Amino acid sequence: MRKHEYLLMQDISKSYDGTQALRGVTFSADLGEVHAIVGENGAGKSTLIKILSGAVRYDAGQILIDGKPVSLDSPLHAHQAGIRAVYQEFSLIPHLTVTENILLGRMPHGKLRGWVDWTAAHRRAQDILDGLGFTGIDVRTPVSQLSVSHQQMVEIAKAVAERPRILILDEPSAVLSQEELKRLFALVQQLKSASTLILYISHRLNEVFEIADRITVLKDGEIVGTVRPQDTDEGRLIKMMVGRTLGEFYPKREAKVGGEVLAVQGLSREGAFADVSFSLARGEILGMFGLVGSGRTQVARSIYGAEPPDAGEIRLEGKTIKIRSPRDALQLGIALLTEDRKRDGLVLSCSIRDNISLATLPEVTRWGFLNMHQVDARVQRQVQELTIRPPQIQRLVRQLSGGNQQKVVLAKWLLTHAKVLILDEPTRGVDIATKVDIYHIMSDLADQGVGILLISSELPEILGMSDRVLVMREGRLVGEFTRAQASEEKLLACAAGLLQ
Amino acid sequence: AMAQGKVIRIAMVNFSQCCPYFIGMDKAVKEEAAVYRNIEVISTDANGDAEKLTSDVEDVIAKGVDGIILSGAWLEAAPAALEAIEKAGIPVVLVDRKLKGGNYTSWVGPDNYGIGVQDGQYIAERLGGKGLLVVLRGGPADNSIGLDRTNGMLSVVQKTEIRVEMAPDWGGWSSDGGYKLMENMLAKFDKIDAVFCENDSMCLGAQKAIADAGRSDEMFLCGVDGEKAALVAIMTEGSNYACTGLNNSDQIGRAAFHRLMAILAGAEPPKDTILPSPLITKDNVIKFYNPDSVF
Amino acid sequence: MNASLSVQIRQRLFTRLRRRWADYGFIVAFVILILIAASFSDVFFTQRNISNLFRQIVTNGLISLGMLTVILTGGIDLSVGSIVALSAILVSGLQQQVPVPLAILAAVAAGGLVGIINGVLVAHFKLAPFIVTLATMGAVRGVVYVYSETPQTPSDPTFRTLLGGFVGPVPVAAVIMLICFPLVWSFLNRMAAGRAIVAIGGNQEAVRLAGINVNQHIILAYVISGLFSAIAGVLLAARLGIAQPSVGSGYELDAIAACVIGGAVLGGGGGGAIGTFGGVFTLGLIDNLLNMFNVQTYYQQILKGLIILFAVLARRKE
Amino acid sequence: MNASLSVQIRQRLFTRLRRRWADYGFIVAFVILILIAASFSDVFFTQRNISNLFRQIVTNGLISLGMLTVILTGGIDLSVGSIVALSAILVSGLQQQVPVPLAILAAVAAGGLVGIINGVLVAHFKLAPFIVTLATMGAVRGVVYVYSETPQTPSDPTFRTLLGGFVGPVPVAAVIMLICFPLVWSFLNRMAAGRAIVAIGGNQEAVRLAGINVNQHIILAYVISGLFSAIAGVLLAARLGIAQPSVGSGYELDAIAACVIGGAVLGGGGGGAIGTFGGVFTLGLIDNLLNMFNVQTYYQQILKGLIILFAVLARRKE
Ligand SMILES: Nc1ncnc2c1ncn2[C@@H]1O[C@H](COP(=O)(O)OP(=O)(O)OP(=O)(O)O)[C@@H](O)[C@H]1O
Ligand SMILES: Nc1ncnc2c1ncn2[C@@H]1O[C@H](COP(=O)(O)OP(=O)(O)OP(=O)(O)O)[C@@H](O)[C@H]1O
Ligand SMILES: [Mg+2]
Ligand SMILES: [Mg+2]
Repeated sequence: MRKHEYLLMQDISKSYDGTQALRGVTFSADLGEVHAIVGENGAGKSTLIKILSGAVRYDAGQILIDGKPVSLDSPLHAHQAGIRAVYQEFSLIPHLTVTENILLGRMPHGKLRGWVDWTAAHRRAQDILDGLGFTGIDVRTPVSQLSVSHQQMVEIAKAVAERPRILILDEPSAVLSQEELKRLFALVQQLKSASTLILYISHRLNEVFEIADRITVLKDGEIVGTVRPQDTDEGRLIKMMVGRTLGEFYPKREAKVGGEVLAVQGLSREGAFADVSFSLARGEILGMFGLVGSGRTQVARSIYGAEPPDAGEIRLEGKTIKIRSPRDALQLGIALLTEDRKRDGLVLSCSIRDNISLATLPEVTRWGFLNMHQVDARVQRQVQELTIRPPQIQRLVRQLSGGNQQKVVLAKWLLTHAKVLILDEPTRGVDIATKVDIYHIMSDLADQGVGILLISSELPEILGMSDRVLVMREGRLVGEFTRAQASEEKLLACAAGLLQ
Repeated sequence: AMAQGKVIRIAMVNFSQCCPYFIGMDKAVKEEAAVYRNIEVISTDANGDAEKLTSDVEDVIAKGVDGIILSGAWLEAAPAALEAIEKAGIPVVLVDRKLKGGNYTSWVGPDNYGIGVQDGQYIAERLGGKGLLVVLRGGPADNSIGLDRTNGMLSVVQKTEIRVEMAPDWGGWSSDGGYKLMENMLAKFDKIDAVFCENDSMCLGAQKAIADAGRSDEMFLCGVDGEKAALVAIMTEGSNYACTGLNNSDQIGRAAFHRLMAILAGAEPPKDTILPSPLITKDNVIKFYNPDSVF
Repeated sequence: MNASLSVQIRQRLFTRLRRRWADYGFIVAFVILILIAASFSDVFFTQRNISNLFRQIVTNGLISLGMLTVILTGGIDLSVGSIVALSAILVSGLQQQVPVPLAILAAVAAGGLVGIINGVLVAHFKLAPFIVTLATMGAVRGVVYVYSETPQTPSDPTFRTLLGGFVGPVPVAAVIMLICFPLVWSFLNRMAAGRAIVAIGGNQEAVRLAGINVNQHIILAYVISGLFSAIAGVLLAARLGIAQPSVGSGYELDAIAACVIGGAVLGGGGGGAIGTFGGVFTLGLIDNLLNMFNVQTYYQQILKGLIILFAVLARRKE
Repeated sequence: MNASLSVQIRQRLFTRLRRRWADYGFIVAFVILILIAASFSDVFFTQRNISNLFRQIVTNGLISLGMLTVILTGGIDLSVGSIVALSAILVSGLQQQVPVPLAILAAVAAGGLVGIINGVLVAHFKLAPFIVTLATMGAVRGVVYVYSETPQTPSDPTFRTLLGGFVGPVPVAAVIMLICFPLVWSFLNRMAAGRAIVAIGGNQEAVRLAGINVNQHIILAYVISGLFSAIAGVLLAARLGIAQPSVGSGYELDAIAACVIGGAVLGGGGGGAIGTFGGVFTLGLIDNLLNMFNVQTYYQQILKGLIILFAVLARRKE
């Protein structure tokens, strides 16, 4: 054993525009280990790893690699030090191909330096994806045309391609489904045995317990402690993160399922899904499970009028309705929380207040003028209920941590008081404590008679929350399970097409 | 006599300083003023914007000038500016452009219509009353300087059998504009006998276009202004640049300065003074050529 | 505990100050300009000159308000200068046939109409705003010339004295403009439609999914721009006492510059009425000062460029 | 299995066709224009007119190439027109003192220098490209007038005959421009620096995180723009045989229009050399046709606006 660990970050402090994100954090990790970093939203996890990867500069402290102080003041220096990161927010260039995104900055050149050898580049990119077992991605398509999970795989491929010494994964699993997650874990194990240091950030504690060798807990920009998974359990870890124990994870509730509120009959859209029929009752939480690209998001978008379906019928409370735009849907009482918060959910350049109030402006408007007191009161309530931090409603959403951004989107849709609430991956990137809060809110809404369609790739969430589960595969509904029937194995098998 | 130590401030308010013609005028005023130790000239440039011109007039009045020389270039009228000057009770000498709608103290400038007539006569005579004449205009449509010149020329030419073809687009008073218009006209017509341009800059461009098409011997050109480069072109042996009408901005500028000084001294000036604009051809060009002039 | 609280408060104050500085920091650049002006020129602070200054910024002020609204949606409006000419020539020409109020109405409506055309082409046909408004800029200018090749003089004397005149020492046009700024501010900050416009520039898709009719709001923005440009044209005709068909060319650049100096982000995602006023005022001040100091024309252009750079450097964020 | 494969292939072909159509669909709009031209005008297809057409698009073609590069980074360059004037007047003025090649070098270098200034202000000082280049547009124009108020005539006759002349029926300047397009195409598509520039406009932060020096590449883009504008200025001086200090004003709008008609997205994220060539050619063709058909100026402006709209409608993505 060496005397020192490979990576040592000493007394690191960082403040953004008045927010103290990190306060004298000292953190160390060694090669050949998977070191998880956990903590609440806004705890400073992303900030810590961004400092390590040269993406942001720190105010004070020192970083030592292999015992030697290094200056990581640009991404290039970090790359040269063998550090690569998959960031929480996508860092892809939408209109460029998969190949270029993977090989950005190190495209292979031919005989002449500076000239790109495209044939070699595409081959390289394909090889990298194949080597990682990420299939089904055409390297020549622009990444803007990929689904989020495929985009995430491109991100991972980009980071891993160079065989880094330190690989940082900031919530890589948030947009992956089971299948790809397994592939990712296999990859992590493989890198670990090749003595790579992997820093793994996640809000899914089961994952953390599965792959981490050590777990460091951050809270309010400070280290609470580092533990080994075998020395602790979920409850104790949560206590370290949150400062208290959490009550019931998934609220126990007596589903008071009422009459049908939404029904979909033979819904189809060319190239996305076909012949989807199901019904949702008042007070019911209907889970929808499926593998990546199985078409759940597309179904939700069609119901909501974001991309109207080609065929099929939608009934709301027994009446056949025609939805041509999201506006129609909202007016009828259907709301959709979109899956990709940055692309479809948030106006990053606007404040928390603007974002939360955006979908419900007409409710607080008289003669075209907004009642600012009312707006502020409503927004404040949501901010408190969902513990959005920092709780300053004037703050630009761009400056929030990922999880808090997700809460802002959720808050916006909760304000609509819809009869039918479609939640597409609602807890993506949200910390454990808030997740529990959200589950309780969902449960309360259901109790009030709201019909909830919950789309999620997180099996425990689907199983814990749903009264009934639908499974989609390749654009079709392939299974339906009651709460009692559903189990992790069955759902997975069904989604993979192994069960009829 | 003026009191000892008194400084006379005058303003040279320009609508535009785009082109040598107007730059030359501005320079001439400044040069004349520089002879006197106690005369200060404030010069402004409105960049071709009528509103900025009015603002500039307001600004120099606020600065307390004793008199204004106003070069309106292709501006048709500036009632607000003239009214402001009138209200301030100071004299204004208009140069080159006689602005409509509003009172001015005195005007010094050329007779654009007359210059056109002169060119027209030359063209009609040299063509013997027939042939194809191409006309290049500067534009835009509300620019009556160009209109006057063309109409003056047409008043003569239309009495003959000469066929007139106007280029459909404006040349923007510049060589590159003239070049492009001529290029298109050359493509359209196989035989052109003469070219008239509303100013020399456009004609200089057109001359290049004709030369590039290898058709220099086919036609001759007539411009207006007496720009230095045009005089050189006329002087050049075997050149097809035939004539231009002198519109000497230097002379106009100097005359305007002295007119304003006379007014400030209490002289009662004639309302309008037309400066002579002789026709320049290769026979008399040497008289007008001054290698040191700006324009 | 107490110490940390006071630190926190101090920190927060500091943050706020810093943010304000970024937002309005150019005010300093600006106060410096004014101080220089006041100390070197005895004319600058005369009532006459201040009144001039305000009159001179009316046109750009009004156009910039419309431009700001369009820029906030992520667009741009190059047709403003042509709309100024259209409305100026219409209001002058029409008052020979109809009563002045009607002529004004027609002129302003014409501006709104061009706005609708711009808006529909941008919103419904998803064409690039730059190209759409470049095309209408040319087309409208053509229409202006077709309507009248020669300058039009407003025939009604009250038109000029009323709109081109003064209330005490204050120009009427400046009063109108000064009223419009808080109006646009409230529209953008306190009205649902205004908030939607601001959000559209940040993320059009998110706004659409929030159940807001994006196209309608984009059209609205262009109509606002058309209306303000048309009002500017009417006031310009009243001020100058003449409307040339060639007036207003190049005004788009001034307006865009005012917005951007005031913090607007081309492509959407930033900007406001207060900042834009600062931008308009800065540009007007620069012109006024350069005249006051009798800077040589060519050097004026160079200096103006440098001052603009200085002004934006001073308000640079970060 | 087999059937599905063929379906897949067919689908991919179709997608690709559709994409091509969106990218180059305006070629159709364009062929229609040419057909109209050919059938109604007997002059259009004369060698002389075609040669004219190519000569007329040289200036805009070269400037647009630089503009495209800047637009791809998400910027804009308004100073191109002033750079044209600067280089035209320098190359004409300097050749009275130094040999022609040196004069050309100096003129082109001056363009590059302005590009460096623009680039540094945009990249390092994080100022809005619109404001930076608006400021340099004014400042450089001022410098041009300070250098020479009067038009400069290139004194060396070979300068004109060489660069302003013809190779057979083909203008030398057109040849130079036609060479530049594939050059820029390869730069943008085949060279690492070009790809970085394209990427920067899509997501600057991502490029930075990939360890690429973003600032350097932004500066490079502005330098390229400066150089191409300067080359355009040199060729213009050679073609006209005279360089006026006022030349080039308004050229920026033509260049931006050409890029956007050719599919470039202001703010970055789309555009290429082939499309830009289409844009340049379309604009040149419109001008040429309107003149060939002897359309009156005002109607020309209106028609030109409409045709531009038609051209972009034809190439609209969806
Ligand atoms: N660009 C920024 N400007 C201002 N504040 C910021 C910025 N980025 C992050 N912050 C603040 O810094 C703190 C730490 O944020 P960070 O992104 O590191 O949290 P995190 O632990 O990754 O949270 P999450 O789990 O939600 O991703 C938060 O309070 C956040 O609001
Ligand atoms: N913008 C797009 N352009 C092209 N194809 C798309 C686009 N969005 C989705 N798709 C494709 O449509 C199919 C359905 O994707 P969808 O996102 O609905 O799946 P999902 O079940 O929600 O899975 P995920 O877990 O990825 O959200 C996938 O094959 C995906 O690649
Ligand atoms: Mg984070
Ligand atoms: Mg999905």
